[in-house]
Amino acid sequence: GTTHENSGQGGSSAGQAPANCKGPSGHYLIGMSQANNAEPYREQMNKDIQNAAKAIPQFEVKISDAAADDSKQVSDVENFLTQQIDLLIISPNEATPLTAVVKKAYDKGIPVLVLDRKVDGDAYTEFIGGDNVDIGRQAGEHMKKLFPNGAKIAEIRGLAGSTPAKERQDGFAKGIEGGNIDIVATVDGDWLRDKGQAQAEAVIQAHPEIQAIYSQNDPMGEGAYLALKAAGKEKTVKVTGIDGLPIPSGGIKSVEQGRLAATFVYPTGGKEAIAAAKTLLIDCKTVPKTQTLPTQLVTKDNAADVYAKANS
Amino acid sequence: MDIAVDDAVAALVEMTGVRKSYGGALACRDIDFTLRAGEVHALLGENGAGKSTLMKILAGEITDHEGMVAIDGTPVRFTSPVDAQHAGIAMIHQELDLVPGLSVAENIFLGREPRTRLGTVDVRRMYRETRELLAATGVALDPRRPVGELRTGEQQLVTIAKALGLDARVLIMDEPSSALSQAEVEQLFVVVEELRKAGTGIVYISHRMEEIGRIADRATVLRNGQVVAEFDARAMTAAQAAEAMVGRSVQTLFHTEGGEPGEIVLEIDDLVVHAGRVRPGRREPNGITLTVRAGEIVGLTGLLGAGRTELLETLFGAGSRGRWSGRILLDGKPIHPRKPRTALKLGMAMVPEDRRIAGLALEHSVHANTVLSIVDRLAVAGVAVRAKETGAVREMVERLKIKLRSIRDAVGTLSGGNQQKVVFGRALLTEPKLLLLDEPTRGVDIGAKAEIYQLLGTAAEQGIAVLLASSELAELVGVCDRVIVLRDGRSVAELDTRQAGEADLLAASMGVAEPGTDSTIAADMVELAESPAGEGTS
Amino acid sequence: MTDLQTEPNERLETKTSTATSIVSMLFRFQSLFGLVAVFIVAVLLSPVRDGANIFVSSDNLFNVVRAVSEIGIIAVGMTFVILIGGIDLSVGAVLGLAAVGSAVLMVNDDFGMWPAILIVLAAGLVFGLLQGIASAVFGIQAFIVTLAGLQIARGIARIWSGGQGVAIAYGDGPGEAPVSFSLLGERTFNGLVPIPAIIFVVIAVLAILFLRTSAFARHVFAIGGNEKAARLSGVPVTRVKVIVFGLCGLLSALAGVIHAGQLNQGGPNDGSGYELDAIAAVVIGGTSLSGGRGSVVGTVAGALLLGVLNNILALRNVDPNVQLLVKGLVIVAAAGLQRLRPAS
Amino acid sequence: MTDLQTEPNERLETKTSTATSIVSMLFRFQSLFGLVAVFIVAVLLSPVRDGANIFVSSDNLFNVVRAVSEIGIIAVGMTFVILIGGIDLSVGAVLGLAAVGSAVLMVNDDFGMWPAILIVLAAGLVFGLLQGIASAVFGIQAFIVTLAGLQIARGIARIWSGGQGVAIAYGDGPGEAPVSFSLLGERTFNGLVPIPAIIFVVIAVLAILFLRTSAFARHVFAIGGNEKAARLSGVPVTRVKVIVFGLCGLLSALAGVIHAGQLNQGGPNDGSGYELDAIAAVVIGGTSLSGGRGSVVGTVAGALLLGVLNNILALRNVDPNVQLLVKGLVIVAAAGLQRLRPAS
Ligand SMILES: Nc1ncnc2c1ncn2[C@@H]1O[C@H](COP(=O)(O)OP(=O)(O)OP(=O)(O)O)[C@@H](O)[C@H]1O
Ligand SMILES: Nc1ncnc2c1ncn2[C@@H]1O[C@H](COP(=O)(O)OP(=O)(O)OP(=O)(O)O)[C@@H](O)[C@H]1O
Ligand SMILES: [Mg+2]
Ligand SMILES: [Mg+2]
Repeated sequence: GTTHENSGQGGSSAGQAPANCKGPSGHYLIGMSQANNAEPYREQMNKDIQNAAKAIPQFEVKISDAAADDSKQVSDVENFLTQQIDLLIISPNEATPLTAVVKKAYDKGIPVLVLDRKVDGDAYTEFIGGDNVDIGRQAGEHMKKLFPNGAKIAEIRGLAGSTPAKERQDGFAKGIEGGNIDIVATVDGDWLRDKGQAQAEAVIQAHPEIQAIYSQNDPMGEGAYLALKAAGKEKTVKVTGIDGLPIPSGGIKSVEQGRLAATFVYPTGGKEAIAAAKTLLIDCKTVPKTQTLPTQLVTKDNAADVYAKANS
Repeated sequence: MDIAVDDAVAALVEMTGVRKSYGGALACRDIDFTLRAGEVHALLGENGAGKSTLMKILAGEITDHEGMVAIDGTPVRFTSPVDAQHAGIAMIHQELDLVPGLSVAENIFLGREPRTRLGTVDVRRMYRETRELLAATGVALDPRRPVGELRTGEQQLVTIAKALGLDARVLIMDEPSSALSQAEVEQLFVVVEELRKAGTGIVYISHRMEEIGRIADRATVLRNGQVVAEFDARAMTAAQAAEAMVGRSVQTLFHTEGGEPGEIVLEIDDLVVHAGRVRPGRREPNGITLTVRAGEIVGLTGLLGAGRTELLETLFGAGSRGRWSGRILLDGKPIHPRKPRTALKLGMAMVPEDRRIAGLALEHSVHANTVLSIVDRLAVAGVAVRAKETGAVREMVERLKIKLRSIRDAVGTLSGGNQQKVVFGRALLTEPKLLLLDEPTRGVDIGAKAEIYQLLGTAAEQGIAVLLASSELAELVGVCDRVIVLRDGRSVAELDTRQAGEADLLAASMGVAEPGTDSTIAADMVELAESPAGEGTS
Repeated sequence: MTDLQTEPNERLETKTSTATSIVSMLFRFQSLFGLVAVFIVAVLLSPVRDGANIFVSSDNLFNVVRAVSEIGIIAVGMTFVILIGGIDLSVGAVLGLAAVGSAVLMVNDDFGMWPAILIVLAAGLVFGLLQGIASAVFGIQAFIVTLAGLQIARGIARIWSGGQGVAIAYGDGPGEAPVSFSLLGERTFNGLVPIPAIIFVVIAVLAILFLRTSAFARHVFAIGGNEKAARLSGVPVTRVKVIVFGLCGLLSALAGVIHAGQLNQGGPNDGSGYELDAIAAVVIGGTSLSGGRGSVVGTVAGALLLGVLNNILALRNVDPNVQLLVKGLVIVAAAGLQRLRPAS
Repeated sequence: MTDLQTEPNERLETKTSTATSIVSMLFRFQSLFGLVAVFIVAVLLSPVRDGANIFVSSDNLFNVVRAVSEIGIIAVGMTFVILIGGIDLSVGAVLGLAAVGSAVLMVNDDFGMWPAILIVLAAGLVFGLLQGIASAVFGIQAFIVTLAGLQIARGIARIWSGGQGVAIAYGDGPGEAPVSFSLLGERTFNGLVPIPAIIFVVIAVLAILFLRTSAFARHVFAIGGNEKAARLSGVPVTRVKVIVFGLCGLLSALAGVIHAGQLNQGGPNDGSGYELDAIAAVVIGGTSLSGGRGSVVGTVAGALLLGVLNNILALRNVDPNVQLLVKGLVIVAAAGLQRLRPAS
């Protein structure tokens, strides 16, 4: 295609619309490079994007799955470029490794929307996502609220070596500062239900005194709940999770049904991404460089409404 | 019965007080053994007597032995086969140890590849020298052919060439002729003769008495890992040797007259197999006509690669896939077995040619290997009944006089001959009406042979029809009622053993009046020379 | 003279028989060495509270068995596959497929529990049989067939589930699974013994008996020992192989059903990587990857060893990264222990 | 008379020899069949823009080669391991370890580029040698040794990296890596040919020549074909095995360096699952997992096949879940193609 070659920073700096904006008359191929479909949260992100895009006839969205491999995701983007997509949505597996190829796309004049995890530098059009550190912090503060005069708790981490696992841990640590919340055990659940269950079983044996479990995502929290149930402690020990996906197997339902004491919605940004794409390509307007999505505390009281609203 | 030996010639090899035990079982007990330059020293003994073990010690393969080994009077202690090779000792193994994927040349030079200045393998030189070596052994194979597609006999010739390539001063030949038929054996003897003249010391192990008589100077007999006799091989008679080996006089080697033949069990009428894919070196049946009657032992003879094995494989449903023409009738009913299982159901049983490749799971027990064909039959509602099995196995061990410590032992620990008996026993346990035997006595000692022949006799008397492929003419003449001669996969003649002798069989196989003349052996080699080139590795 | 010959012989016989009997004694329990060793270490390292050793508490031990039950069941099937000289990398994916299947059938398609379970098990069986056919009939190496099978099973599972774990709610309304299915997550004998553990033990015992006594098992060993010889001896090699792969698929599917029942959800990515744990369990149990030699007893021991290892590392809450190191080393050591056997 | 005998004989021989010569002709290119087939299909299915076939555009083809370069390099090492009848499951983890290593050494420890690279490659070599010793000297099955090696390498990588991907910034200040290292991510010949692709091709060519001409290679084949025979012929079996595992570790580490250079980061989980892709490439290339038979040419073809497959599926925007299915089927089919060879 000839449209992009000389458009330089076309997709770029706030103030001017992207060069490849063809207005409502155009037809747009949008490439969505997903880091790993195997994660429920990311699968949900894909769904949100597809649903939102359905409402806009000019949009055709193609989704690729990098299966948690940076190299594969680089190739996925390269292949999108080969197809000369009009806009790139990417949810990077890791920040730095994807920076270069994202910049390549951006420099070609293709607007780039980065979801969930920022790439380095500013060679992208807009970042849309939640803040894992902040969510971790709120989870910590909620824990303080649950136990005003302190408690012994266990933490179940996500996959070692993955960024959110680190961020949610650091954030939580900040959050519980001051209130004497004591983390007596930290184990890895690799984001998985069964792993979370087995690990929690061991923790319960080693530390029967724990009063709560902070799980870095809902599935591991569900696993922990099963372990507690088996030990007859599900009533006494509180489990909090993160993600709060508005699906039957998601955290909001778990809270509603009383398995999780609370969860924190980690927004996928799917809807917002399509909205931004519309603004850029159809309305030919600009978008803010960063859109941080607020999280939401989900407890038994508001679970039903949150679920309903999310699926409306 | 020892004979005075002139000590004029210094001993090239001197082994004294050699002991070797396998897990408590002594394979060699204080053996003294000498080999002189320029002599062919035959090593005789029953299966399991310790011949191979003794020689493996000499060849540096077995290192955990007691006793002394001296070369030219100086004691040595080899730590590896290579070690021994440097000392000028080469061994041709009883079990062919070649790499199927590598070419003939690569096998012959394995471990000592000639290098170019660049350090790469000097292929040209390798091929040249290989051709020379093969020529010496009287076989003209294409050096580039993968050994995997050679026939057993050809493979044996390759191992011989490989050993010659080391031009050793001591050459150990552990049953070098077991897979060769007469013509190749003749050529082998020519080679041995040349080496002897050149002053090489040769240890020759064989269970074929007539060979010993022809080429050996001295013969040492082992029994239960001990030296029990030493003969002047030229003066020695087969009977003497046999008695020394077995410890008692061995009666009639061959079961002579079979009972009156009964109904026709097997009838083959102009059988031709058009293999689906051409496999180099295979000689598919290409016009076979023969009959075998109940109670009859019919022999199959032919030169190396005449197609005996392929015929038996085809009958047993183990041959190449492909179209057939002609007919096979079993008890008058046309059959076309496509897998051995059906063949067995039809009442056939087979003793395959290469026990290690096609016969046995060497790591498994004698028990497991022996009953394998009848586990179904002995099982009740799918549950194997150990008692019944053990009974059956024990009976076979008795009948075949298999030398072992326990039927729980891995069959791989038995001596070659005894392994062969296990395969034989498995076939007999299926109570077949037609028995297909491919070199059933390969590597089996005379005592055991006699027993096997007896078994064949009794089997025949019980009305079992036997089809016996053998490279040992004496065996065929002795055991069979009739012998079918195969050439290039065709049945070209049928001889009655009451009139015909070994010479006639050999002549018929080679298709000439005069047996063993150079011209025909040459012709035979030409044929092998023409065998197609295969594809190298990598 | 004859006496002289036989006499030393006699002595030998007796001598050897005692020697071998001792060796074979060792043999009989060798596959347990590793487990015993790790178990003892676990007891020693276990944290102790008010005088009670946490590791050996019945609760904890049952947790261990529960945790390995799925891997264990798969490993039993894997043992047969490895005994015939094959390997099955698809087991984890088949588990995921089965888990999704049971969830979708009961929740979305309102099947009863038993119909759902039967359909899923049948699917696993068929999947295994197909892989068996590809490898036994068409002679494609099992490793590659089942590697492909892995991807195919995952693909189907994801498509079938729509990519998300399918939650299982219990009740008898529409969209709810029969309550009885949730039993798989329960414990009997006043909440002590987990159901999955019981199923695992039953399967294991059956498999052990089957491998010891059946004629089929003899064929399995024979094929692994020397396939050509087995064929010439009338063993229906192809059929046996296909059946064995089918069996492995069936057991993987069973593990998947249990998985769904335990976690109240069927996720398309459940069971990722289980294949390696299962194979490790089999090898640690002394079964040779080249086929023909091994036992289910060993496999069970191997699975328990891995379970105990994970458990004690978690009880001591060892740094997860260090855990990886430890596991690796223990696996090699355990496999090494099996090598002590004289054979080959 | 003699004529009469030889005459029919001749006919037969010639008949077979022509037949076999054709067969062997096919042989020579068989390992490429799969690649050629997939390539043709890709060309046919490729989307076309302004009359130009996207797939065959040089940009795209170089993308394909770049994408497979790491797997390809690993697969070359894997070929040697598999030829001796072994297998190496640790390659992906070693890649990760090497990637982390290069990043940490240059960024945190301010090593120069070459020192860092050499240290990392040495580490990979040693890691491989150790695995070789465990399997060749102590006779533990390679599958289990390298399965453990996988976990150990991952463990070390995570600890070394502090559990996080280590980003590589370029410059000559402290905490910055030499700019020259970033070349690994660049393309030469006016931005057309990716450096990793070049490295891959060079490695492949060297390996092919080495396997064709060296005595060492003969020994490799011999060990895979009949270890006992090799040992009796004086082949230093143990040494060759250990070296081969070392070589595979070395090449995996090299792939890791390239990985870090391409992605400007060393992540402890990088390369997860690469082992299976590499093995698939080797087998698709016609190398037998039972050892003794195969070629590097085939392996390269196998790696490219996988690359082309991924690429065309992406260009056609096939649904990722369906992609899994397709890949599985193609892999089996490709492996099946290799079976056409008469041998065995
Ligand atoms: N690897 C082994 N392990 C245990 N026992 C063995 C082993 N090899 C041989 N034996 C035993 O040592 C004895 C001698 O075996 P050996 O092979 O030397 O006999 P042989 O004279 O060569 O017999 P044959 O004529 O059948 O080849 C036999 O009893 C055999 O069972
Ligand atoms: N290219 C090949 N591929 C597979 N098997 C082969 C090939 N060539 C020969 N064989 C098999 O090798 C075995 C050995 O051939 P063999 O040693 O029996 O020749 P022979 O016995 O001297 O002659 P005959 O064919 O008359 O028995 C036979 O089973 C034969 O079918
Ligand atoms: Mg012998
Ligand atoms: Mg034959």
